[in-house]
Amino acid sequence: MTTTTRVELDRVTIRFAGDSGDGMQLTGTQFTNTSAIVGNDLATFPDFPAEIRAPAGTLPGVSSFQVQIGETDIYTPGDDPDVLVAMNPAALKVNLPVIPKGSTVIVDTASFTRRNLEKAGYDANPLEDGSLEGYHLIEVDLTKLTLNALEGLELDNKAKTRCKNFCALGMMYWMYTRPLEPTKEWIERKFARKAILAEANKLALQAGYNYANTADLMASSFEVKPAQIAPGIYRSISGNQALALGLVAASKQVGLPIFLGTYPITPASDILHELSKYKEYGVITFQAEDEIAAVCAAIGASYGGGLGMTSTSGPGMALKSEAIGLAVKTELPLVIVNVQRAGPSTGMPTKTEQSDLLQSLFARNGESPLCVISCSRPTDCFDVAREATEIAVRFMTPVILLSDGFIANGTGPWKIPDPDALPQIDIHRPSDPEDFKPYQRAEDTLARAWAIPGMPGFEHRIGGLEGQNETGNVSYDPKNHETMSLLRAEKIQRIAQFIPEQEVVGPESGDLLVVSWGGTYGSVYSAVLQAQREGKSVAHAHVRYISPLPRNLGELLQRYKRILVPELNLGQLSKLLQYTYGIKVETLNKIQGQPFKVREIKSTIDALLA
Amino acid sequence: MTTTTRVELDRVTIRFAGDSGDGMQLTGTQFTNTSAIVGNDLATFPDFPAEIRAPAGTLPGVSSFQVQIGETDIYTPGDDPDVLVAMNPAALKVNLPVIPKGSTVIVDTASFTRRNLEKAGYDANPLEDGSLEGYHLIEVDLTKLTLNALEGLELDNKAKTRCKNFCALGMMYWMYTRPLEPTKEWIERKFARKAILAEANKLALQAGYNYANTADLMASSFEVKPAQIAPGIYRSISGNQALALGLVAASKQVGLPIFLGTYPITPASDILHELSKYKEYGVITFQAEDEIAAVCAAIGASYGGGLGMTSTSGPGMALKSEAIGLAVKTELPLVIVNVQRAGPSTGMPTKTEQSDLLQSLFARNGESPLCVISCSRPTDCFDVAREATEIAVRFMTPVILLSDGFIANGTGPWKIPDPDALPQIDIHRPSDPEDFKPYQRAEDTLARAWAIPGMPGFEHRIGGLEGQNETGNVSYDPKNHETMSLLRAEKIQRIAQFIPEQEVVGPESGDLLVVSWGGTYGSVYSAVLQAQREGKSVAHAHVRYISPLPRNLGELLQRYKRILVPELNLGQLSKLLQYTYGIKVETLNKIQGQPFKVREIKSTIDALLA
Amino acid sequence: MSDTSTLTKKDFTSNQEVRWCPGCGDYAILNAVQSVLPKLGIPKEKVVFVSGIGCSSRFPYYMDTYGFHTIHGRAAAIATGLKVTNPGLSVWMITGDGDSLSIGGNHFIHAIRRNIDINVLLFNNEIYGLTKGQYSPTSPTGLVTKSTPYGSLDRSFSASSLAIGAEASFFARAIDTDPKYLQEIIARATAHKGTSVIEILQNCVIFNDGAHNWTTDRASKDDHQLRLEHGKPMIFGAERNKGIRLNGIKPEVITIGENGMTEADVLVHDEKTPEPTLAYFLSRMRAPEFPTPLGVFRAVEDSTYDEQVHQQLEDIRLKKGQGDLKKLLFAGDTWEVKGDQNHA
Amino acid sequence: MSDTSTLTKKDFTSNQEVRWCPGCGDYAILNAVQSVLPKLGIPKEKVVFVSGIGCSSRFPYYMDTYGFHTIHGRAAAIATGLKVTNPGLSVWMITGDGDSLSIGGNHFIHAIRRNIDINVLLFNNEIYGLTKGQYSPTSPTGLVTKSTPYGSLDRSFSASSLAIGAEASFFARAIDTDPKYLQEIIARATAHKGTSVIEILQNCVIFNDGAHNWTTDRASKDDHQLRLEHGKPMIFGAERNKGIRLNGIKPEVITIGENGMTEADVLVHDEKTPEPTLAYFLSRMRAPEFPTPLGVFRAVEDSTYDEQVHQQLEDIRLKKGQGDLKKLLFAGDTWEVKGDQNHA
Ligand SMILES: Cc1ncc(C[n+]2csc(CCOP(=O)(O)OP(=O)(O)O)c2C)c(N)n1
Ligand SMILES: Cc1ncc(C[n+]2csc(CCOP(=O)(O)OP(=O)(O)O)c2C)c(N)n1
Ligand code: SF4
Ligand code: SF4
Ligand SMILES: [Mg+2]
Ligand SMILES: [Mg+2]
Repeated sequence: MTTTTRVELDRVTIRFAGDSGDGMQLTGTQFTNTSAIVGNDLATFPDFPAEIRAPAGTLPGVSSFQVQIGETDIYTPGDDPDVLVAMNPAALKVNLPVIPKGSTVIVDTASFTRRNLEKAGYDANPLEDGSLEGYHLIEVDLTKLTLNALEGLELDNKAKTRCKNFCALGMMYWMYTRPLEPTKEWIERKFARKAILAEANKLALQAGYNYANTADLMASSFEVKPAQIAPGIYRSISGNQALALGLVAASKQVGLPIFLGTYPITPASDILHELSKYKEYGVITFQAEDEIAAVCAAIGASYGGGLGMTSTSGPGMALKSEAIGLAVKTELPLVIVNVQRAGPSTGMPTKTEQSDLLQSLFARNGESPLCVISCSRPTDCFDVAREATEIAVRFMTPVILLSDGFIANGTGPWKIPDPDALPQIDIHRPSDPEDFKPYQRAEDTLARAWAIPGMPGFEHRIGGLEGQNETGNVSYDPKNHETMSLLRAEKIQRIAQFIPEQEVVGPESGDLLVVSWGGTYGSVYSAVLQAQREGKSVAHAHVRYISPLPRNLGELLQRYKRILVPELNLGQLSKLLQYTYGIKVETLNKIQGQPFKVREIKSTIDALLA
Repeated sequence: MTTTTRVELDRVTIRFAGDSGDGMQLTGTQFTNTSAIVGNDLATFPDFPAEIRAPAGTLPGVSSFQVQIGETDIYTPGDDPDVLVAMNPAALKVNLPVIPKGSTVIVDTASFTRRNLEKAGYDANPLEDGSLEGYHLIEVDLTKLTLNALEGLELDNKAKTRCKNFCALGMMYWMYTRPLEPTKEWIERKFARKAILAEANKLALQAGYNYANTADLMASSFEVKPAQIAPGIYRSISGNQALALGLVAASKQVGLPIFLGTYPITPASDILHELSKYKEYGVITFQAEDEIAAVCAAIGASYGGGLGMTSTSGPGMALKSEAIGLAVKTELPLVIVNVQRAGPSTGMPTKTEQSDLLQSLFARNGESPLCVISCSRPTDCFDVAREATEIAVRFMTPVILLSDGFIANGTGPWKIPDPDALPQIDIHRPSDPEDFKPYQRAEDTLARAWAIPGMPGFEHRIGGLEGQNETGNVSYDPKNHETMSLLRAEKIQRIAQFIPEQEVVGPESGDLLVVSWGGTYGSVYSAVLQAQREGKSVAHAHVRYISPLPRNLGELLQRYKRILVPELNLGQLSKLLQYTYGIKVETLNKIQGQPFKVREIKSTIDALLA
Repeated sequence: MSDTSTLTKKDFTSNQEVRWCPGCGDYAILNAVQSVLPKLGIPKEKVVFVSGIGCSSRFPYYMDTYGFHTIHGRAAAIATGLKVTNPGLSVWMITGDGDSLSIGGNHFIHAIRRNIDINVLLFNNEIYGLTKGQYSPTSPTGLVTKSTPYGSLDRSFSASSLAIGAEASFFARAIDTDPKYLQEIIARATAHKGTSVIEILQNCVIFNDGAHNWTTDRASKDDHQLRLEHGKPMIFGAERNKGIRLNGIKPEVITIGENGMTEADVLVHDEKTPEPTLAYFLSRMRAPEFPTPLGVFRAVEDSTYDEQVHQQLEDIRLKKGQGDLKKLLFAGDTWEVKGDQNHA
Repeated sequence: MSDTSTLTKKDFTSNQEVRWCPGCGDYAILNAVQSVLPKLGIPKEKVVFVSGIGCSSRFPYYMDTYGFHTIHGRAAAIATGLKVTNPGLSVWMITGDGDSLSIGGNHFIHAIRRNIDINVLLFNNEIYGLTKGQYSPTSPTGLVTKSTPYGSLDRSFSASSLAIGAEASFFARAIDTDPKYLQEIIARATAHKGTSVIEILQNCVIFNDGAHNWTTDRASKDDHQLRLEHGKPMIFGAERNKGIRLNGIKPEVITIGENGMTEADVLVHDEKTPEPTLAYFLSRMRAPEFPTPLGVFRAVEDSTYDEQVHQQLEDIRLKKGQGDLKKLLFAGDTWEVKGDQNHA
């Protein structure tokens, strides 16, 4: 063991990159979990290629996983990696442009063969031609290191080579002073039935660790101190997982079984995959023939007294719009999850975007108001899913829940709530069959009572044609149509009485209010905190409720000289704020399939306040 | 012939109402056509029941046709009828509430049987119980009159009774001093193969005329002088007919055949019905299995080099949204006609509304800008259809054309244009297969060249995934996605250079600007004219181009102290203006499935200027 | 649960005025359904009519049961979610030829594929009634309609071939003009577990009057209708001397007593044969060469999707126990952050 | 029109890198198509590949022809508009089992119904590949997939029964592992006027590896494949001594030379028989009782929609003359307003 210095850092960003087949998502996840266990706060950004596997070694086949760990609150996966681990030339080529000079770049030299360089479109070997000048380049023959470590094992070379990601992980563990045990335990569980593979991966992990510890080429190891985190039991969770769990929790709160009608689509499919495992919780998942059938089946389920839900992404959302209109008109509870991705049309399915906000509000014929709420980060999905369900049931309305690809696949450490502390949600059922009217409304919420087939004496008919107030019977009466249209709109507005007021972080009034929604939460919040630390008069309002907007928002916006709305679209919340409150806002739009970097927002704040 | 006075009127509004089986639409149309021939200006409002025939004599079975004729420019079918012709008790019951006291009410006494009164829900006979006090009631036994007139004919009584609508029409012709010949000629053409029916209807018509001429009960006849109309050849045309003809004319201008992919839906079906007649013009109509297939087939047609078009109403529009996104991304020309009806969901299919404006703008996933333009009245549809086609082809973009049920079924006198004077529209085709790039753009329009299968050397692939600038090859490059998103948006904005500037009628600046769009044109224009005559400082801007808005509109809106936006929805153009120009507007919303009355707008103008 | 023994037709008649055109075949079908329902022993509150859009789809408004008039083509999907969520219900789907075979074609075949336990009444008038007379996927080629003024060009679907192509576990055909027979068939469909499709030949007096006359005309109906009976030979004709014979894999009409043909030569109907080929064979018999087969083509018991879903939930609950939310939330790799201080 | 005599496989190969998983069956199919196209005498610029969404649907990018990668399930509808507008093109539709039988099921059966003259290559891997492994409508019941961790509950579609239920004028089946045979079948489909459906049994190495092994395994393939030939008896087996016999309306495997069975007992394939019942019968033959039928099930000439559309335009033009816009605009009741003064 050589003597190395140990440097303390308050945060660090690491990106693992390699071929789709190199196991980078898994490597990143292990690093993340271990960091969580040692008490760091963190946020992750898995970024993988389009759905089909590209040929090994090519640029489109590159898969990466970025994680920021830190001592203080971490809200984003980090703007600029401090370390890039590049398992092959393609990974280097794709990622180098975003790695700032001065960062550490670790490469597997064995993969820099002529063939691989060609596949990556390199004319010359970047390790030799000066391309990496200014970086702290660490060249390791990971392949050889791994093969050597596994020498005694009865595995072919191909299988052995596959362990090299653990070798790389071992190096990183040493560099950032993390224990190997959690990963070793995980390997044992994972390969419980294939002892030899368990052994191989553990050996590779240790080999990487030992190598880094011994080798001269690493001058120092770093320590990232544990974060100040609220006490409790934690787990690392992705947005889609948290969303699925939130729906199950809501189902328990309401006391009704989930019926998820859905059709696979990236990046929403994992919600289906998760929920289809929970059969012992009474969850029914129905993979329909298409998105229309999916939402219709969910509507049928709600009509039948279940918790009808559907999950999709943009193109599927477009297909569901006619049927969602039916749910609006018939006033049935329905939870519609849209995990947004880059559009238009098929767009870039694996890339993130926030461009379905206006689609959510307006993609139906006629005036058909509904509730729209959004998630801000992976762990938040649990609560938003529960809230969406509660609003749907309480107000007898479809609720669109907007997540996005960044949130869905990203992970964060989640303080697990006590399920017994979740309040029961009451359902408003009609009580008296005499004089029962399906569209009679509760005074406060304006919700109609939920009578379901099977309840004797409450037989009634509903449908998509305009209905007479209270009775719901088909009516073409002009005034009635206006009455009903206004009632439907007013009911959604009443939700504003139920949801909390908008909060701001920062001064109650001032020079600038930055208003964000959805998955940009972390970047915007971090940027605002930075600006505040510099003494700027800037506050942050993260809007969770899109329709209706919080009841105090209009008044609140008046208190700042300027409003900045950063969005991963061409300006959608900005439009909503402008027409709702008759104000002008500054926009910051990015539409690259990638999350905001903190500095992109920070520099806009600086410019506005200059 | 008794001596009757002849009173001159500058305008009069007549409503024919009866059972669906009574032929009221036909009667009204005849009255309209004859009035047009004698040179009156006019506008009509057919209003018929839901799609299925209700049982004869019931309230939901009532069908009506309102027409306003006049000496000066007529822009609406009239607020309040001067005359109601009610063929049965149900027709009286449904219509009387909107007939002002003092108006004339003509009823067929023979139909006021106990059974019919019951069906109409009358407890007592309204002809006897004082319900009609204050009206000028004219009771005629139309049935007997008709039967008597047809006594000699070899027809059964049922067939004879069916002629009573012509008897009523004859009376109205006498009352308003119209010639019988045009209708007689029409009857002869219509019943060319059934001479006895032609004879019967002509006899009934004459009988009504003679009866009115002779009978004491009509004190006076009226004359509505011919209007001051531009010289030319005219015909009466409905909005859907004009739209269909406009598309055919555009097809000639572009030199490409029409492919209409569509699925029947009220009130758009007539566009299909019309176009399917025009086979000798090379028009292909394709009744698809649903709206998705309809628009997709149209996209396929455009891809194949034809003029792909599709027509529908709200619910169908919702279904098409995913595919429209594909046309946006691939930048193919496509004309999408949405004849709006009352929503949400199935809503009130036969009733009018303007509630799909925001759906048109935003009902797609991702940022997917396209062009939206609107028709203002039946005859206008011809030009709007041509313009939509021209923009689609010139800018390689989908264009949504918004009509509505009021425009579609309403009619107006149309000055037939000289088809040879319509300019040719050039298509931008690629010329050089060497170095051909499917997404290379014209400098002015930013449109890509339209290469179609069959052109040797231009083989290329397009699709819904994000494409690399110029080549169109699939690309997940972040910056490229932003470039392409902005290019697609900018291309639509460029259309603003191509369309005319927004015009106003009235003062160039002043106290109030009333901004309207679509089918409310006539009511708003009439109201503004009235206010102007009273010396008020008010102007009218009717916005035909919704996306992009006219290039001078922002500046123009600044010139008035207040802006009023009346709409048949809950405020959609108002939102668009508010977020686009950062202004506040006053709204006037009506959502009853019925057009605005002139006085509803006028009184709002008065209130705002009080 | 309400008492079913006292139910009468009136109990199934809502207070809404029936609004079809006078003479429309839909009246007879409504009447048949209202008449047979009280006899089926199903509590009224358990009965749900789900429809799409079309003249026929207004049906639920006239039934004093639960009812859902949905959107065009989607009734099958909505009924699927309903039945799976609430399997104790008796779910009826009312649809037209446009609703279920044009826009709703996919949901129709997928409901059949999954064998959801619903009863589908497909009103086939070979036209779009509600939108006033455009041709439908079952309209005969060449039909002149509002949208085909020069005659339609499409080949038409056979509802039966299509349903059997999707392997319908139950398919039957009935006609609006024989409501008693229709009641019988409805009772059969109700008894069947799985998707029961009844194609009802229905007359649209206004836009396609007489479309089914060849089959339904009183005068010739005995010669033009083949009433299928399980286990019985396929005999028809006013004199009951005609039969269907299998010639290789093709049907052939024979006259018993002519050319040496006897009843033994006549094919015996078997609605329960596991493979649907016989039903498909029947679906290909059409006028004018063949009589129109009526009655139950196929009635084969198979597992239903709704039942399987609940069976699977049950099985897993038995194995794993009723789900405990706490266990679910706390699953996977967890760690504890203690007190207010950090741990290392 | 470009010269077709000099075309080679290279002319049909685009410069885009092929991006399926190594070992995917799609490669062999791409190869077969690129190999057979130059032999078909179609000018390259007339060839269009239209696809939906799925792994298979990336196909057009790899062909140096016109190509349109559309949206999920809609290729058939887009191809319909394309072919009808531009009937001189050779239109190919590339689709997966999810794309054409799940979300696109309706367009698929309606294209078949209309008999649009397109060639459909249906890559049936019995799984959703692109979205990473959910079950599809052709997945066998019980399959454990991402979305069915406890096994799927749906009954599956037979692509062939469904297509024949919709009365496909051409249906064939081929496999990815025998590209020469696939080329033959593709040539047959190209020659057929009307919708030609080729179901290609394709292996997804990643999510459903070996789904077609029973049929494709080298060792047993002679016993497990029945290669259909028009006019020839349905004989198969390594020793070519097994055959399919018609037992009533059911298939039966016999061994020639056993139990007195001779070749004469074996059913003779007739792909041209007008009614689709025989093709349906074939579609019901499945492992393990029966060999998997491969080759052309049905190839019956019938009018195509695209041809009929243009025929109708032609007929009416012949009767009425080429349309004159002036006549159209000035049709109906017109009146003249003269000069600047009013008329009475
Ligand atoms: C999405 C949508 N598209 C189209 C329509 C218009 N539409 C209503 S019913 C119908 C067809 C009716 O035909 P069918 O299903 O045969 O029923 P029928 O009226 O003949 O009983 C159509 C096209 C609609 N309501 N919704
Ligand atoms: C509207 C819509 N819904 C869902 C998806 C996601 N999606 C893409 S391909 C696919 C299924 C692919 O399966 P298959 O058609 O069998 O093709 P394969 O990948 O197996 O070749 C799905 C569900 C989508 N792109 N668009
Ligand atoms: S249009 Fe036809 S199907 Fe509809 S109600 Fe009238 S007769 Fe019946
Ligand atoms: S996922 Fe399956 S079907 Fe898709 S490319 Fe890979 S092996 Fe082929
Ligand atoms: Mg019908
Ligand atoms: Mg597949």
